Amino acid sequence: MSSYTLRNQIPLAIASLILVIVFAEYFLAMPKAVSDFISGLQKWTVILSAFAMVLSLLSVTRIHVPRVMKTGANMSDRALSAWLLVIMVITILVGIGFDTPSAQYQFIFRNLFSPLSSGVWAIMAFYYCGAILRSFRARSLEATVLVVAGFLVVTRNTPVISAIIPWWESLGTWIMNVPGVSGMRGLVIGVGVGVVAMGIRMLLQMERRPITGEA
Amino acid sequence: MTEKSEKQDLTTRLERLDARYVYLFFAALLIIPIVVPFGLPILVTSPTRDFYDYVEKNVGKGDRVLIWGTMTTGWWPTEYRPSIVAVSQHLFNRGAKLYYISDGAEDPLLVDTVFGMIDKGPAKYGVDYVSLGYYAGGEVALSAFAKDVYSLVKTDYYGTPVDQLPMMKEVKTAKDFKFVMHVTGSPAEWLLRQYKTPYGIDCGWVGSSGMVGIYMPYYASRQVVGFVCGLRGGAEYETLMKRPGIGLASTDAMSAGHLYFALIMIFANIVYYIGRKERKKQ
Amino acid sequence: MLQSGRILQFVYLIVAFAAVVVLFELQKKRGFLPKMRRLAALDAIEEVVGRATEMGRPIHVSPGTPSLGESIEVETIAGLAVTGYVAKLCARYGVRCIATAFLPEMLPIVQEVVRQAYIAEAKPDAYKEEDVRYLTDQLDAYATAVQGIVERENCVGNIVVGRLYGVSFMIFARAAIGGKTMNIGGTAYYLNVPHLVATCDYVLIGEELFAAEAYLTQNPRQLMSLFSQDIFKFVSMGLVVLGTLLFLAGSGAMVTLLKM
Amino acid sequence: MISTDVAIWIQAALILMWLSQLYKQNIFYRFTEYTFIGVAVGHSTVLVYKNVVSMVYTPIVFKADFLLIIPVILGLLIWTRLSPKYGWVSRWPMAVIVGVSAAIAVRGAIKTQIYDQIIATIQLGVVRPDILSNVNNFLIVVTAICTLTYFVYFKEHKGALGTAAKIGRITMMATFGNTIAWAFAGRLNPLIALLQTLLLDWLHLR
Repeated sequence: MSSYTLRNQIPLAIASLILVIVFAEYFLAMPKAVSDFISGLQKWTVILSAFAMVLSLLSVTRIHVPRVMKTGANMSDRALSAWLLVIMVITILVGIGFDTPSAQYQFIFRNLFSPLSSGVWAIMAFYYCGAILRSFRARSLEATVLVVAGFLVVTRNTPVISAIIPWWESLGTWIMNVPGVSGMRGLVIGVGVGVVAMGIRMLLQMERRPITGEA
Repeated sequence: MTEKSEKQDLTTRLERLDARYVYLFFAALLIIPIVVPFGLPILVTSPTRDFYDYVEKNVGKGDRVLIWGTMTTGWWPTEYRPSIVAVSQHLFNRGAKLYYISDGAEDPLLVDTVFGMIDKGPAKYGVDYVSLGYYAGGEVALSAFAKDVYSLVKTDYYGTPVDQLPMMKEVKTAKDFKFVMHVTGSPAEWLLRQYKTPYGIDCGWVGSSGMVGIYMPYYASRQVVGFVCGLRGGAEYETLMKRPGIGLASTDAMSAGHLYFALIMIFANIVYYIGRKERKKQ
Repeated sequence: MLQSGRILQFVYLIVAFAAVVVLFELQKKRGFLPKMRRLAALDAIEEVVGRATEMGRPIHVSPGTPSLGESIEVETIAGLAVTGYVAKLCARYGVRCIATAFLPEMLPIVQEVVRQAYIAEAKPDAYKEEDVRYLTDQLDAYATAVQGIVERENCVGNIVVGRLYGVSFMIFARAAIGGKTMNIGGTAYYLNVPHLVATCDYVLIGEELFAAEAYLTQNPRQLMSLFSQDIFKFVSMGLVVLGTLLFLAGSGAMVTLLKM
Repeated sequence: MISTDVAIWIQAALILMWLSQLYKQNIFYRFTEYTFIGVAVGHSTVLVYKNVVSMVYTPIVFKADFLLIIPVILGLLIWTRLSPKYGWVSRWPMAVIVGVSAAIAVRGAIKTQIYDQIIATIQLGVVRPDILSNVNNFLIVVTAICTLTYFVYFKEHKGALGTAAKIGRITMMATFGNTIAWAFAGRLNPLIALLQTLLLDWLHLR
């Protein structure tokens, strides 16, 4: 077999074939053994992505180890990269050594991961205020609609306002129930059409990029 | 002349206002009601009421309910915790059998905290409720579970093999469940694609606040029985159950934050409007 | 046999497939090729790369954040078209292109896409593997890390097109408030388009994402496939109008048909 | 009284360092950022390890499910990526991942994203006694169609199509305004929780 076949045609054919199989399982009534095999296929991807994790770990070390080693570089950079690697290794060792429900792992998780994970979402509330200050300006008709709709729904969501002025809530609710619904529907149908067309392009091996990297 | 340029300076300065002032006021405004709450009343919305009514009327003793989690810890404390605790409590009260499972990595730990927060009554682990742990694969895992429970689940979260859990003998596929509920902040359609469409099982969502707009169309077309979203949903559910909890404790701060956000919108546009007028004059 | 309840879904798939094949034939035999309208967000990419060339600063690009375990979603595949295009322009103009991959299984794909872009521009040696990075596959940590890269590497452009979730706001927020970086975002997932509207200079909304490949390559086959999307949008509109009229007249025929 | 729990102190310190980014970039903030990423990568690795044990090791060794050896071999092939010469072999397993996940997304889309939405819109075609809901239903049907016209690529947005697309754009903007409002609510709640940790659990201000 030529190297082009091995490198490009076979992987593309595998993807198309899998597409056909999984489609067939959905649309056609099949014997149980076959549909079992196909649900097994779904599990395969989970296993495959586990193997990809090793590559990712290598990527992380490839970025941070040289940074730690680089003499003469910014001291704080070196220390931070070292800390990242250390805490990563500790988490892995504790997680594998003691298992995840253990008190040791829970300590790391509850006290280091959870507060920062909440922190990301919390800090976004601040940045939302900042971004809205910069971008929410009624420059055009469209932008005006955006601002007015946003304002109506935000005030609708304010528990005090709906308690004091009950009818105000109906304005925001109208935005949610009329343009909120119809705009979503138009968007969703459009995306649905796009997704199916994408699937057909993959069947026809026109979307090669995720497999071969080429357009 | 000088007066005019000073005024212009002010508008330009306001237009380019340092965002840090905005942050500072925001923080101050939230801290006050947290320390000194006012205790204002709230309104119950119809999706929450329908969800409650569904559980109250249709879920009875021994009905099997699947609770699939796709949560993130970041959202957990206010987005999911109030509603999932309230809903779980309600389901426990109704005597349903609860199967907790998830594809979000941290979810089993969160489910543990739910068990710690509710009054389980006579319910026993393995007989009336079970935590099946975490399975990567997102929608794929959801669909695999629907097709064949045992192809995905071999042990529960604590490592007990499933054949030692009495309640696991009752389920083989999605058809064995009365009601499926997805606790999620993002992929709304999974449940419909994998449970509602192929098996016709009643579905409901417990979501983050941002999902209300997304869920609305599906609720409007009656594809789901209802949904309970975010802190406010939790507070509403607590009101319906007449059991005040974490949801109702935070509503005042919520009011303050929302008002501030609305004021910023007005402020940004007033400044922009004046600035534009000034520029036009020139 | 076809499963009941899925018959008309199957019909859709077959008709869509046939339509694409017919359009290909039309294009090949008659040279049929309609003109596509402009998409500002995609035009802006060249502007960003140009600015990066002038300033000698890098660009960050990513095909989005498919949900954990959901693996490579179709949207991400569409987003890869933009990633590839950005990498190609960067290779052409000698701009440093920092690409990040969200899921572990995305890393080999993004590496390959960027590498092929450099090869296509005949500069395989300029490709640096350490500039295609895996950061973490926890959504919130990823958004934080991207923001860190954009700020510390002093990126001119921050281009993230593909599946995006609520955290996507964080990917762009600080850059948008600071005003020094040009943000280009795109996602089909309707929930998160607004986050991009609030923070990005240019946004690819919804289905426009699936037009990226055709628009950027102007490949006739891709264009014809996109043309079929137009046709099916009109078909959907027709179904809505017809169905609603029938429903008004008291007949649920269309609903029954679609549920077949 | 201030808390005496070490865990709460660690959390509070991390939160404060994290919030310091609002003022400006600084070393404390970067410390939290690196901690976060380090723990996140470690956590993902642990979960993947657990998955491999429960989905591969246990079934093969204890249940003799030898079919699972195929994905294991495919998985090992992903590692060829590390070799410049044989890197292309990894395309085979990648093709499996891409194929399965795309197929699952596409096959469900026709129903949930196209037909169900069309059906839901059609079912609004009922004349109700109150005029307002009739008007609303009419608006939903019309603006949904207009939103779709915005996505037409191969016909210039002029004339009737232009008007429809314009209405579609406006509808979408109203939709986005709505979602932004909700998204803000979704960010505000975690912030409230965070402040509660700081003010109530740590400082015991109430």
